[in-house]
Amino acid sequence: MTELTLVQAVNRGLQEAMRADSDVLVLGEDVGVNGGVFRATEGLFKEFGAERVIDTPLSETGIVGTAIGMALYGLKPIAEIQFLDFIYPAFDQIVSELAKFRYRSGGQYPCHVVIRTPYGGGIRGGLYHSQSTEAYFCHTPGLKVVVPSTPADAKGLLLTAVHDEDPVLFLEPKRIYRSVTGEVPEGDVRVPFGVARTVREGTDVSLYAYGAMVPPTVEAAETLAADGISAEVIDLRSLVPLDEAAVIASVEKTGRAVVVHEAARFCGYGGEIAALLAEKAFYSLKAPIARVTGYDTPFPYALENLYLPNAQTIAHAARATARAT
Amino acid sequence: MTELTLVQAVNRGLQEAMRADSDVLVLGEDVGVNGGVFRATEGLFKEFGAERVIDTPLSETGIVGTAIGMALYGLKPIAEIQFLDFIYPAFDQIVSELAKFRYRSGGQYPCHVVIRTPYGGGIRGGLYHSQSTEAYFCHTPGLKVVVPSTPADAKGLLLTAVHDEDPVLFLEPKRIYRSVTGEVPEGDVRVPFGVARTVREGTDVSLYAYGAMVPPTVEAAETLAADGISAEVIDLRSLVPLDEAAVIASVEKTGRAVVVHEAARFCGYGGEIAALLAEKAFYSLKAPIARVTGYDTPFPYALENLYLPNAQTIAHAARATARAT
Amino acid sequence: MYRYIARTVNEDALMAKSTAPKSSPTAEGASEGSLTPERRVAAYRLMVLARLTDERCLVLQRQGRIGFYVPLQGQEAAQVGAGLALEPGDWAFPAYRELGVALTIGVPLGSILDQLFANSGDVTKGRQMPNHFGFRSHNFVVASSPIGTQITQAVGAAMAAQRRGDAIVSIAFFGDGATSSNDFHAALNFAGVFKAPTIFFCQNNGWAISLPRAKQTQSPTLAEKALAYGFPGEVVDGNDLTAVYRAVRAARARALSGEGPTMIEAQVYRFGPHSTSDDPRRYRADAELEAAKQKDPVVRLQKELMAEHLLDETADRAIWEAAKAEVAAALTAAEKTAPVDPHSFLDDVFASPTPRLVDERVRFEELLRDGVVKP
Amino acid sequence: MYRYIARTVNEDALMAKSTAPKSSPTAEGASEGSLTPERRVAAYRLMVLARLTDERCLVLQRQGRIGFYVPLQGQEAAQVGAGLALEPGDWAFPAYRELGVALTIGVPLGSILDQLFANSGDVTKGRQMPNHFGFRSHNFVVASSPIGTQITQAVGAAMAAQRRGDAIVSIAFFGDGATSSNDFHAALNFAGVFKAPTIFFCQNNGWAISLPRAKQTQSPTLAEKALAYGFPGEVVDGNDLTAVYRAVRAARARALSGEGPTMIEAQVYRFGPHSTSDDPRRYRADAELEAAKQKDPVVRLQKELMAEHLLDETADRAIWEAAKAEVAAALTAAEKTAPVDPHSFLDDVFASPTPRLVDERVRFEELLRDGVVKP
Ligand SMILES: Cc1ncc(C[n+]2csc(CCOP(=O)(O)OP(=O)(O)O)c2C)c(N)n1
Ligand SMILES: Cc1ncc(C[n+]2csc(CCOP(=O)(O)OP(=O)(O)O)c2C)c(N)n1
Ligand SMILES: [Mg+2]
Ligand SMILES: [Mg+2]
Repeated sequence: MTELTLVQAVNRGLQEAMRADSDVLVLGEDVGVNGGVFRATEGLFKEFGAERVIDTPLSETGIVGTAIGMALYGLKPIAEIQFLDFIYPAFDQIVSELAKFRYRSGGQYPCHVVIRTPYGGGIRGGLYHSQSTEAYFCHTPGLKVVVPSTPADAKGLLLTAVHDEDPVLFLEPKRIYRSVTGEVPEGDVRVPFGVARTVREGTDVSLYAYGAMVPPTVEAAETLAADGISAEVIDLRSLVPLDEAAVIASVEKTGRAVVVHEAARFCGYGGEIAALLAEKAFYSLKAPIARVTGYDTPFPYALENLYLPNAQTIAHAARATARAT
Repeated sequence: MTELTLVQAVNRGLQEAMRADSDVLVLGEDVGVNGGVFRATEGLFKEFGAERVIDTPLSETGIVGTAIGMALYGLKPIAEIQFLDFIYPAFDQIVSELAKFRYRSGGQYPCHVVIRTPYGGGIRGGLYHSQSTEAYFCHTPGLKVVVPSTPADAKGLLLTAVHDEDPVLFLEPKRIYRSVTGEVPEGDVRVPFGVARTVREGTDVSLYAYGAMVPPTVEAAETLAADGISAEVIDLRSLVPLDEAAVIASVEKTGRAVVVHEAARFCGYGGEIAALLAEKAFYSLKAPIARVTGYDTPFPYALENLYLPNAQTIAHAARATARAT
Repeated sequence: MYRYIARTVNEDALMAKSTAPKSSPTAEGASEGSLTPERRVAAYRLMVLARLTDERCLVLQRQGRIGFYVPLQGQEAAQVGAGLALEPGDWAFPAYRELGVALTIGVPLGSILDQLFANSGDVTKGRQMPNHFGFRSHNFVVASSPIGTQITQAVGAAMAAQRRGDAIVSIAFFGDGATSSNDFHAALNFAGVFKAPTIFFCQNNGWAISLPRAKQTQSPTLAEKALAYGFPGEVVDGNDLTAVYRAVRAARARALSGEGPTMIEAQVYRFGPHSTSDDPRRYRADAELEAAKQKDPVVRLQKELMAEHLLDETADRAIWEAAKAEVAAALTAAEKTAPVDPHSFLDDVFASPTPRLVDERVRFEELLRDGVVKP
Repeated sequence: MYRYIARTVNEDALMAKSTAPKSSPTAEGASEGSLTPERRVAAYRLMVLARLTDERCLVLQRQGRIGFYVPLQGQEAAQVGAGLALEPGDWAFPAYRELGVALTIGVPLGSILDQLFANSGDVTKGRQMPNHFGFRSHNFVVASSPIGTQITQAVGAAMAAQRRGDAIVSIAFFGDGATSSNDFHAALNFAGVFKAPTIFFCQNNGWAISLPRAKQTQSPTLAEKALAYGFPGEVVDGNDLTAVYRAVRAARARALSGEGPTMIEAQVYRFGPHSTSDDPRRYRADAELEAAKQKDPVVRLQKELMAEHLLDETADRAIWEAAKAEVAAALTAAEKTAPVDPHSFLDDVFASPTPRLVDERVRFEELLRDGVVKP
């Protein structure tokens, strides 16, 4: 066990995976000599060389397209997209190719690429260094999507991603890259996909969150506790595959649900959680399902603190949900 | 009034708009001499010439990127993307640029581009000529998204799109391009955005659909009527802005809801409708909200008839919903 | 430092450093560049087989026996020539028109027809439209519809081979229209930077559906686009089997020697419609087609072989008859093959199904059982 | 038809058809190519102002007074030279580093600082990160972060101007790294095909963050990539104000005459970090920077003007002092300007708010009123 920041845990996960298997390589913009703009690939170039830590030209199409070719050939490429906001030049390769290779080849061509990318707001990054568009990818059959909120999960989910046989989008909450620290096990300790993490148990209302929204959601739960409201906090962390059983079980206990995410609300991931509950936990529900999310606007720069959910807005909605009759 | 097919109505809409305003132009692949692969632009090249009906190179990036530049300059470009499945090379221009220009320029640069594109299955088009990924665009603040299901709406919504001040994604249900005919008013008769169409009134269950799913949903309602179940069918048609009032009002009456779409279920548009109802019509709901959708797989070729919702599967789900206690 | 570049209109400059002789059917000698008489006759057989398969498939589609078809007529020499130049272990990244390449590298005709019929013999399990072939057995990577995407993937595979130390190349097949795609740019740029052992094989058949070559780009040739990425491009007469073969062999040797990629523009002509959904009379002149047909690659090779006494009329007739019989037999077999399993559309989304997919299968089974959906 | 293209290593061939003389500071005459002494001194003033603004902003960022900053030092001559060559009515599509262009075409320094401070004077309403300027008043289209997107848009605007019959050009500003982007390819291809009156102005500052020019692409120059799209590209010394001006004027004349686009590669060097988030010591040698600083474009013009007696030390000192005062005054004003209205982030999504956005505003007002969120 070592105390690490979240971004350090990502770095250790990469190092671990690359040491264990020479087929694992990293490619992307500024990942080599520079160690990544957030330093997630720090030290890897030195240890593994330019053949396995590949600085690419400025083309996300090229990064993901060549990563797919490498994966088809049998390597295990980990592509870094510098910001989720810049993934769109690769969107065609991701949704049309990566997600569909196994299926459309009748299982002949698995295509195991891990795409790592920092996402989310709160770093004064404005429209193009802050977005959370996980719903696009979650709506794309054939992709797995995971989001750690702790250093241990960052490393553990990343190792699972690298060893998975399917394409994985690994979203890193850059806002808490350095602000969250925690114990991280040494070695190849993996966190399975498809299993949510109950951060805090509670009986009155279920709060679902992931990534950088987990800390303020926990903070909100603490505030609520002071008001006598017992909130359960579920860190979804594996968005696809989703731990539906855990999502449903919590509401079966509490009868009330609040879904939290940074992304715009309309057609966001929270809609799926709400729809799932409205279908499969309907008879347990005692109150309207609330969503605390970004607004349905592009991501603003100067006023991002007003745009983003925080402990206060989450607690506010959760209180209303817990008390609704 | 003239009896037209849906694709003819699109064609008339384009012609009408181009005759009325010389700033309106059309660009895309095979739209000129060839009249479009579905013939939606038939005759326009002859009438308006190569300057206003522009055959472009094979680059959706180029099509949408140049259309944005034209719109910024003051023209009213209508870009055709040959199939929605091929829009992804333009995805960066659409989500990063088109959707955000007005906002990020502080209102200085409205960016009014209409993107027309055929979408949906049922034509034996396989993975890449069948998809329904409207949810990606609906989750992108700054874009409007509309889907006609009748010839009159095709022309009327298209004319509204061309005269709107915001970017509009105009999705054409290619499966019913020719199979659905109807009366279409002559001239500049517009159908407003943000207003759902009640296709059939009912009291027992609300069926929400759009595009090519409207005809089987209506057929399902007819089957249900024979069983003594009165189904209301709402054609959402304007996905963004959504007629939330109409969506909610229907469930306030029926207490039961079924959402139908071709797209994969997970994080699909149906999730938003369900979430909206679970939040704002919660106390009216008498049964779990059902979704009848495509499966969470890529779109198959040989077995598309098993993949797609049809009148039977819709009726089946609606019956269960109407009878749930 | 002020300099002005004007190569664009200077065709001579293009050829200044030509490293290969003008093609001539008799120029043989260098073993890399030569095809033995036997292989040329074998190539002719393949071209005839491709031609006859194509003719038959167009009819099958009109009869509604297959759902769609993309013809390759006019491109037989380019495809067979390129296919012959590959070695086992090389990876091909085709588009949808490469039936002739598949045949050449040894994919059985029956497997091809199974894909066109999307039956239970189809190794891609009926998941894709006809012509989107994929045969892992032959390193013939499954084609997709979005134009250009395979080009970048081919570069990635080549980089992987390079890293593994495998002495193979990847070859990306694409059309003239695809040179306008994002992936063309990304792929050639990456290949140049990483010296990937990739061959960019562009079949310029004159058209991207209804858009003629001249309206796709202003560069005089497509091949010279390679220069923008720091490696050579070459124009080759795609109706000339030997010229195509030789160009691909040279590119292959270059790639394996570590010098990097090459782009080859094989100039051909699409005799048929873009696909069975297309009507070329709307946009192209009959005269253009007629002129192109004068250079029919199958006829050309037939004449060459006859002139060289490698073929006579009897042998030729036998080749056509044998091919016809092969197509007929394969067709009968494909039509007899059972349809694809109705449950199979739920497989292969992931290596193993997620709980959500397990649920969906249960739901689907119930619908089947209750007769709500019918296979 | 078998030809082999090998221009790539042939620098001479590149220059074969050079239509312009090698640059020389004294080569004047052709009115299009000449800058009057007065304009050169004015240009120097702008370059000094840009330099001082830049230095000040780097400090402001370190002090936490602005959130982020993208420096332009080393690129002043390229930006001012290009800006001077434009005419009112021309449309500029900048990236994030084009502060110097904005100043040159007349954007007040105060407006620029308001954007950097994202205050209520910012015409983009505090919606974007610093340096993502947009001034409709000056046809300076609002910059975005995704690399390359503005290049295609510039082509569209030029096509629109062409269609309207407006005698203007569009100019796209982008870096060396952006030549690898999808939009570069699409934009140049469309511009070539449609003969769009666009100038592709690439400031090759040697780096795309940490990736040196040599690793971005294998083509010897970036300018020659234009040839792949059928129009000329030109390399120009970006430290030479006159050379840049002349190249842009020539490209502008060519565009207006209907001959189509031109690409210009202005070779400069990025003196500073990529942005205030970057630490170039991690990836680049001090020596390289020092060598580049020997060619400092501001010093170069200063020396030229002095040698030509268009400037003496007193006048020079006055220019620097005046610029310093201007920056200080503008800064004071910007810092005094009120912050952006807290409700404003909900505006301008659409021309008028949808019901959903009206609802969200109501919800937001309630949160504000109840003290749940605090501006
Ligand atoms: C990204 C994308 N855009 C549009 C299409 C529709 N489309 C299919 S084939 C084709 C033309 C391709 O032309 P070319 O590359 O020359 O290949 P050819 O068909 O001539 O072999 C087009 C536009 C597509 N498949 N993918
Ligand atoms: C599509 C995209 N990918 C990645 C980035 C991150 N990024 C910002 S600037 C930059 C380098 C740009 O280099 P260049 O085009 O040479 O411009 P310069 O910064 O040198 O002026 C990168 C990779 C981005 N903004 N957009
Ligand atoms: Mg073609
Ligand atoms: Mg640069």
